[in-house]
Amino acid sequence: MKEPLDLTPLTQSIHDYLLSYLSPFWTTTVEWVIIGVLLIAFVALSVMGLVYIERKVAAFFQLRLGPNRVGKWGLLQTLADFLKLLMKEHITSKNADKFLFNLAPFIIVIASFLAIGAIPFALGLQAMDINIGLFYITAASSIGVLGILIGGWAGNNKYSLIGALRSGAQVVSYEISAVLSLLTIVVLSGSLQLSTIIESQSDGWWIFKGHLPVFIAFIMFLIAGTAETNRGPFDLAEAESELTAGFHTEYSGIKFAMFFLAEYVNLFIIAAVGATVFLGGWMPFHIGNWAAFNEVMNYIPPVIWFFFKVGFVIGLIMWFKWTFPRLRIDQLLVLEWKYLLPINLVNLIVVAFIAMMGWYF
Amino acid sequence: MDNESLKAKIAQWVPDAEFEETGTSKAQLLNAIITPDKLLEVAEKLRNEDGMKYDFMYCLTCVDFPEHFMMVYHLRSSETWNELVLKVKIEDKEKPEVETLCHIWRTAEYHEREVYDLFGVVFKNHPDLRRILLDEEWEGYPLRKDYADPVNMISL
Amino acid sequence: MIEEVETKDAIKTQEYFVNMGPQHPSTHGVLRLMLELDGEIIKKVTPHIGYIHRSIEKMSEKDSYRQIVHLTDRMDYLSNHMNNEAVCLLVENALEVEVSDRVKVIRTIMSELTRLSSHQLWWGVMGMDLGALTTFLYAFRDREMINDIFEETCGARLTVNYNVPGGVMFDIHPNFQQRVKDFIKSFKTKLPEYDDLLSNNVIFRQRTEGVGILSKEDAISYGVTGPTGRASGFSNDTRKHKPYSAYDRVEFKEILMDKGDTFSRYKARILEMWESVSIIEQLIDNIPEGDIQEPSVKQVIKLPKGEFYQSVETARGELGVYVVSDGQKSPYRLKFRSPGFSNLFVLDHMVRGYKIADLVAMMSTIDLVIPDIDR
Amino acid sequence: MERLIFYILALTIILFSVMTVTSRNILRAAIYLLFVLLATAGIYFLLNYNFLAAVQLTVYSGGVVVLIVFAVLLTAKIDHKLEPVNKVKSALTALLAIIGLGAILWAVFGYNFTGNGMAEGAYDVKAIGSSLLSYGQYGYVLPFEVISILLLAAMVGAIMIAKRYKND
Repeated sequence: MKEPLDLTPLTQSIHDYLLSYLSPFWTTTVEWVIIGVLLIAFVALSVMGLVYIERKVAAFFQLRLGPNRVGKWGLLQTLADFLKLLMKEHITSKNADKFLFNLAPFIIVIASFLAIGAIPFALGLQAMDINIGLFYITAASSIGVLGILIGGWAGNNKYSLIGALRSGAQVVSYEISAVLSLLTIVVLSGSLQLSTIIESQSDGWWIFKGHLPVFIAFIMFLIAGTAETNRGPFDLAEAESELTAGFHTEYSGIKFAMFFLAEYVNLFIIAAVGATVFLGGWMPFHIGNWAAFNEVMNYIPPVIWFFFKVGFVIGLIMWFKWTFPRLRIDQLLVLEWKYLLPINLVNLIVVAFIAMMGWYF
Repeated sequence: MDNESLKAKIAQWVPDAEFEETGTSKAQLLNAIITPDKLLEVAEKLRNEDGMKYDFMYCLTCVDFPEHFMMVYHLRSSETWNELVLKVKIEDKEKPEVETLCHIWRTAEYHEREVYDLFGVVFKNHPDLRRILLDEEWEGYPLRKDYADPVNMISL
Repeated sequence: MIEEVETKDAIKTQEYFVNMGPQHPSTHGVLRLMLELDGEIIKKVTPHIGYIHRSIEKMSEKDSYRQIVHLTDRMDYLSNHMNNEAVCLLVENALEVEVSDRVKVIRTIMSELTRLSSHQLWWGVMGMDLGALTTFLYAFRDREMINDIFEETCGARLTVNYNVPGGVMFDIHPNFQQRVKDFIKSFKTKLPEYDDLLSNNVIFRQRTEGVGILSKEDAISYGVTGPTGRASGFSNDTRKHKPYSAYDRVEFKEILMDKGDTFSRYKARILEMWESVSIIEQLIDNIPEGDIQEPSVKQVIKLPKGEFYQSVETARGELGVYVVSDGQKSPYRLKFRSPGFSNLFVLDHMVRGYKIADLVAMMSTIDLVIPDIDR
Repeated sequence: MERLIFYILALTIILFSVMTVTSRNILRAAIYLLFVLLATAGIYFLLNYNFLAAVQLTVYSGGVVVLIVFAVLLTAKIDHKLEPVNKVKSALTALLAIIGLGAILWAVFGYNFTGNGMAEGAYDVKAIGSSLLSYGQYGYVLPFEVISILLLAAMVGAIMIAKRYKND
């Protein structure tokens, strides 16, 4: 049977090559720079891609064509928009708290960059594979809400303030559900390390192996993840029909672009975590003992598998956004505290029982 | 209740009321013209008296005649769809004043503000008598016939 | 700006004011609402209007009756045809002129098409106000067909100016009947789609049901007409009670609801679209022959001395035209009783104690068109 | 390399600690505190205590600071400034802080630290989990449960206080 393409030798050889020329201190430094540049380039490109896809998806749902003028099929539209945002004037209102106002976009972007470092893109292609990877991602992304909170406050605009308060209440509550639904898989695989979680799915993804409880956990994770990224139908923090643009009403130009960037990075992270934990990360799709079929699947490189799954989850989340009306703030909190949280707790106990009895495949 | 008995009833309440019929030959509307001091009493009776129940005021406006202001209240009963036009003749053109009806028909509150804004008729006991369409600083009352705005008005 | 209110349990809570508008996505124009908020809960709403006041009533005192018809397009631009019709009917009634049956039927069909197009736009915007952005384009897809029909027959898509005193401006386009029938056929398949997308959505139901209840008494007292009032059980359909044009020869139901909440107001309009479709279906196949303009109406119209009132049912409610004529070629005083003006001011009464998001939903179900309010 | 990063983190902690207590804008103080906590998490990462570092990030940065900021958003206005502390007070406080620092340094340098023989490196989450819930020797189940009940009591109390004011 063909082994999945392992990228560890590649990274190892780069490391050895650098080490042969430089001292260990400089090797580490150069590696950091390489990883940083690669991640930033990847994020910039993937966000542009995501914005383009989002527009096309929206257009598909709304019987439109979407961007189709700049570049082939409008592919360069997002680049053009990005350049436009880059060149726009930075407007800071007179009564704003300037330090915090300018700090907020950075906090939110840095938080999402911290989290993306631990995402396993393929076998051996992961910036850091720490033993508490999943915990680390949730921890890092929990800082992001601070950016929304202080950004909404510092602009000295009442719409922003309401948006920030809504967002704070929302993200803090839904984080619990997101973490609890992820915990089901931690219980089953017995590890927080992302590479181990993926390894545990080599004979089947958890969503298939774990029966109904894991499927429920996946649904819960999708709902909580959508809410955590402030996307429709949970986009109360922005709610353009109520609060014009919510917490980023006062932002313009590149600072607005950073909020925009962070939103899509967070979307990517949520989808990547969901794909890694529930859908087997870069693991190919296998069916029982169909050897020939499995062999063919193995020929598709892990990176493609990973992005395919991430794309699937992102597609689901976009589907929500473009069909559902928005919830009201009290309904949002009722949904979390009265429905999702109890279901998740019971579900976690059920999964723990299943894991104890070994009733999964 | 037909127009004749309605006329008799109102004449009973307000002996000096004048009556006229307006509209086309197909659709006649009874107009009852009374003085401002009787307005509140008549309005309350029209709203509450059995057999009348003019509970829907569908139009409230004012007309600036050369000698007087005429407040025009179009009333309708939401059950029988009977209609009546109640008019109040305000003789004092310098300081037009009339009682507010906004506690009888809630819709009157905003229509009265509009009349105040455009005609300058002051409604006594109105809870919130401010200009509604124009600026607070606007001078004059544009729908009066003698209103002239030399800067912005294009006269034909 | 911020007012500190001492509450009895000695916790200081701040009530604060938020200006919603005059530039705001969900006020649908230049309406300014001053909200008095306690957190997210609305304590008071003060509407400020007049940002698009064009003194149509004053202008009318200088214009001839034929000119006034054109001004009315610009009031409630979504009920343009019905507004024209109101003035034309008033002039015809005052002159005691009877228009031909053909004109009556054409006017009725056009009015109902206008009502449909207005309700479609409302439906799209309602979804958008609640965060379902897709509805807007679905509604515009269907509205486009009506606009095309208008364009072909009237030469304009929005400000159609199709009615003139004594008839209509042109005869209908030869394609008119076929295109209307095509539209009706396709729209009957699209209306259930509206229900699938929005009316039956769980979130939408949660957001609208039992929210913003307006009782029948309040609806009457506040003079709330149109579907907004009928959702509270206030029977106020001018088409039923004082039929004009061809409404006395068609069968249709007046949609009456009893709950008076946001969802009833929504549902009333959806059902009203079905009624409009049925009215058009009854008339489209038998448009009688006849003059399209009554020859006895002269170019310069002078109304007899007197006072006249004519009301029509627009998409928003009862539009009344009150004219005091002194026998000249222009009215001595003309007053438009616009439905939006009365409907807007019930907002404060309805919304107290609800949240900002509910305010937006209620505002959509009142279906405000700001030029109609300001005139 | 590690030494360099340590110095950067240490400097950040000292700098922002001072800024936290001297800032007159309450929300800025909260944000400076966030930087202190983040740098502390960085030091834990440097020591390979990944679990503790992630806990620091979740509980302090993502939890405590968010709550502080939330409370500030609900109560403070943007132009609200704290009153400046008078000079005698700040001098006294500085003196106390220096004495405290001296005491800690004296204690740290005076104690002869010896290695406990445990292997350096990442600690297993499993080991932390089982010792947290074990009731044998060095088991933490009693403190764990006591703290849980304390937190529950605090939560119920908070809800009761909030409820009572609402009903009045």
